[in-house]
Amino acid sequence: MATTIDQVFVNLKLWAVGLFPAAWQPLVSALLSIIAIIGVFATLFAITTILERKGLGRIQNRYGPNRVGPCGILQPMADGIKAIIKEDVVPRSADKLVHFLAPVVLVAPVFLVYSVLPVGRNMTPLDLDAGVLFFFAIGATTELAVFMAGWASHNKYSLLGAMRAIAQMISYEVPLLLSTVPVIMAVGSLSTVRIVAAQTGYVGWLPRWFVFTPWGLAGFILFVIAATAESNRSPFDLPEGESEIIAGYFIEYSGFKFALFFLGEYLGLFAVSGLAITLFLGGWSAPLSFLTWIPSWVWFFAKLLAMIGAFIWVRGTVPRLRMDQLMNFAWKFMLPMALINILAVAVWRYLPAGFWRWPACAGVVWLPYLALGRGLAGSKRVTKRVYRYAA
Amino acid sequence: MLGEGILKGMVETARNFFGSYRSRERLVTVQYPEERLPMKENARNFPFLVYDGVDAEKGLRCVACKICEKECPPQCIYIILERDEKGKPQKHPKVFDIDLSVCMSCQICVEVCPFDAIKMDTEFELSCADRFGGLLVHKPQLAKSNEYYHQLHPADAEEVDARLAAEKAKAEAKAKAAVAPSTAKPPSVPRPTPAK
Amino acid sequence: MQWAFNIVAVLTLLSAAAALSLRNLVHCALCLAGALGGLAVLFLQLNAQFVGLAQILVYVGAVAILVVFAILLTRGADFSKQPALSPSWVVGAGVAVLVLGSLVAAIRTMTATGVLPSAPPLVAVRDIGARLMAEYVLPLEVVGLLLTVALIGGVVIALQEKRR
Amino acid sequence: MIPLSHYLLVSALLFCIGLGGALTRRNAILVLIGIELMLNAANLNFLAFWRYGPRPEALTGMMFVIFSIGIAAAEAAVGLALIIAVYRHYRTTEVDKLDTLKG
Repeated sequence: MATTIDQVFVNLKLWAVGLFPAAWQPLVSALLSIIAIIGVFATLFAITTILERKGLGRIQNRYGPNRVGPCGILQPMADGIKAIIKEDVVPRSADKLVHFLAPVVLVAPVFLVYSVLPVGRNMTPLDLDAGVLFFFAIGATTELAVFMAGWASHNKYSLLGAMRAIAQMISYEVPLLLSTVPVIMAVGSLSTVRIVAAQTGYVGWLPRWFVFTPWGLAGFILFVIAATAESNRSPFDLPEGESEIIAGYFIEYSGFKFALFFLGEYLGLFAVSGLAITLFLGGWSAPLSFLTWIPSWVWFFAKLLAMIGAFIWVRGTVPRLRMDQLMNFAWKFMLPMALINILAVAVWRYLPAGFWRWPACAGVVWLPYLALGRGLAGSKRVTKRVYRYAA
Repeated sequence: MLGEGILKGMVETARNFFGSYRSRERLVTVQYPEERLPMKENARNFPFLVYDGVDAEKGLRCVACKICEKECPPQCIYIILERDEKGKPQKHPKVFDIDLSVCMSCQICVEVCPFDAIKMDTEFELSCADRFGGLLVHKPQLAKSNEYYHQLHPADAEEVDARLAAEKAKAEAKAKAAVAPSTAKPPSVPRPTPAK
Repeated sequence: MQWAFNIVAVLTLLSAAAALSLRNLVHCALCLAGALGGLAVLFLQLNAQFVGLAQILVYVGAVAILVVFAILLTRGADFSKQPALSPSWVVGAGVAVLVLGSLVAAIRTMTATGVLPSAPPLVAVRDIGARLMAEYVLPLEVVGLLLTVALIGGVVIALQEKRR
Repeated sequence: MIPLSHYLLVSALLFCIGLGGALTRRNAILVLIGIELMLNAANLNFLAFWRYGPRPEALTGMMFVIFSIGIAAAEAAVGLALIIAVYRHYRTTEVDKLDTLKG
């Protein structure tokens, strides 16, 4: 029974594909996967918008949206209708074609990226040998879309926002990629399916997820920080800092195109969260060995929602960084820590299994962390503020 | 240690999050259309005209002196004096319009009015479907009774009433004195306290 | 497969031609990104999965962005009204056409024309990694050194000069 | 199956587009773009010969392309840095105007 529910979507798809002649089957299979991905993640986007607004509201001791439908749960629909029927304004001096293409170039690759995420047992639309590389390669096109949007709007704020966003994304892509390297080294494969398979076992009833090793925990934290910066979320949301450059690169977008930018941003967040789950949190595997009767896809989406909740929580807590702090953090803390983490996984790999590799590996990560943290704090020169005009 | 402050902050926001579900006092939001905060004593929004008695047209205190029209900084007041058949000016406005989309709620018209005829309203739900005509209000809509004014600003209204009554008494006494000059001085009237 | 190859090849060549013939430099850079992306699809069609994905990651994600930054930093975006072609463009175009002619002639007279591949080779990323670490470890180290030198050199060259 | 000559033709065309662009355009950045395209045309050739060659399991052509991509990245970084430095000095990126030997 448990396996039936676990594999219900796989069997459903097999049955649907079987209805077509053999020549059509690959195409139908691909189309079904695409429809499922778009449907599921677009719905998740709607759920997340309301969760985020409600959650942020409660963090700030407000109610959040509570007018449309019971407790405001129909708010995403109202937002969607509003976005669709709004007038689409294109600036007169904008580069019309590039302005139009930018949201498309932003959203299309993000949907592509989902095809390598294992959302359940046997539920990976595209099992590539180089799955993680595919993820990052396709994800890298986002930068181009951001530039297109910022430049084509012919607005200095949008151009500044785009430049900031690209500088930030390129800077944080380095630690993002490097923090996945330990996992790839430990598994010995770039395939997302194999990475999840390597984490499915249990010790007693505790899972063998990578996040429960010293290098895995460090890698997970580094990955999540870099992912926050990659998807332009607070506290790294400088590209759209309202107080400085209004809305950043999508300032000149309105109506449905603006909604597409919003969608792209959230879909990118889900994608990196999904990859973090795949790499460090055991993908679709259950957290405790006696909970394996719950279907695998339920676990994946539960973990995804938990990650999103954590992102919302961080957004409600941490204030926005300054541009120089952002860059210093990327190059002076994230990059060295990611490199040290690669060293740590090598230590872990070549020490004999047993108690001693735990403190050794933890020490390799922890001591540089303390030193770098002190370095970052020490470089802060706090001087007494001098008022020039106010006596 | 790096990151300690962030963890502390996250604990604080988590406390806010769960606390807002447990105790209602934390929630600062007022659910506006159903639930309203009491208006402040000195709240003001846009001007209106005060009339005494029951008839809005007859009791209007305004004498169309046009001081407010001249003083109004954004010039949102428009007054036409009423004249009878012979062209003799009456102490009454024929037209009194205020363009609320122009008015900036400065209360200068109230300050300069020598007759306490124009006062500030607290009504703020003025939205209307007509973009141009809807916010141009005319005399019938502007005229509000003195009781209404008492409701809005009770303290101010008491003071204004006392002053007006005192002035009226003074004028009557003066008239009486003019009728009978042989009698002694008119009874001393307490000076009205100046408006704040 | 033939039609997919044709579409991708034509699109790649068109955007490559656009990348070198448009007046607006930013359009040129975007077309370059398109051409390189199309080329990556051709690589994928040749069963070179790793190389194709690396091509997208390096070229579309990094080099195209670098070109765009260079264009904006040198104010190439406000293209002037002066001619886009250099005065000796006839010679250049002639050379290009000559090279094309000779290459096409060479391809047409090639004896191995129409060689069909044997079974599509299955290249695991693991094999590439193993090769890089065993046979090709010296070139790998040299490339690493080259990239480091290029990084430092690029920073030093482009650094703002302090003195006047 | 697509014959080898088709890949070679595409590669030749791409190479000549790059060559023509590099030789005829004024702007230094476009010259660099042309050179990048020529490099990529060569990469396509390497991959096509690897795929259609006698011993694809040796991975020779693929290795060459991997190294070529790495070198091209370094070349682009240094080349663009040079263009920016030159622009800062001469206030132009047009190759025809950069004809003085003395800075």
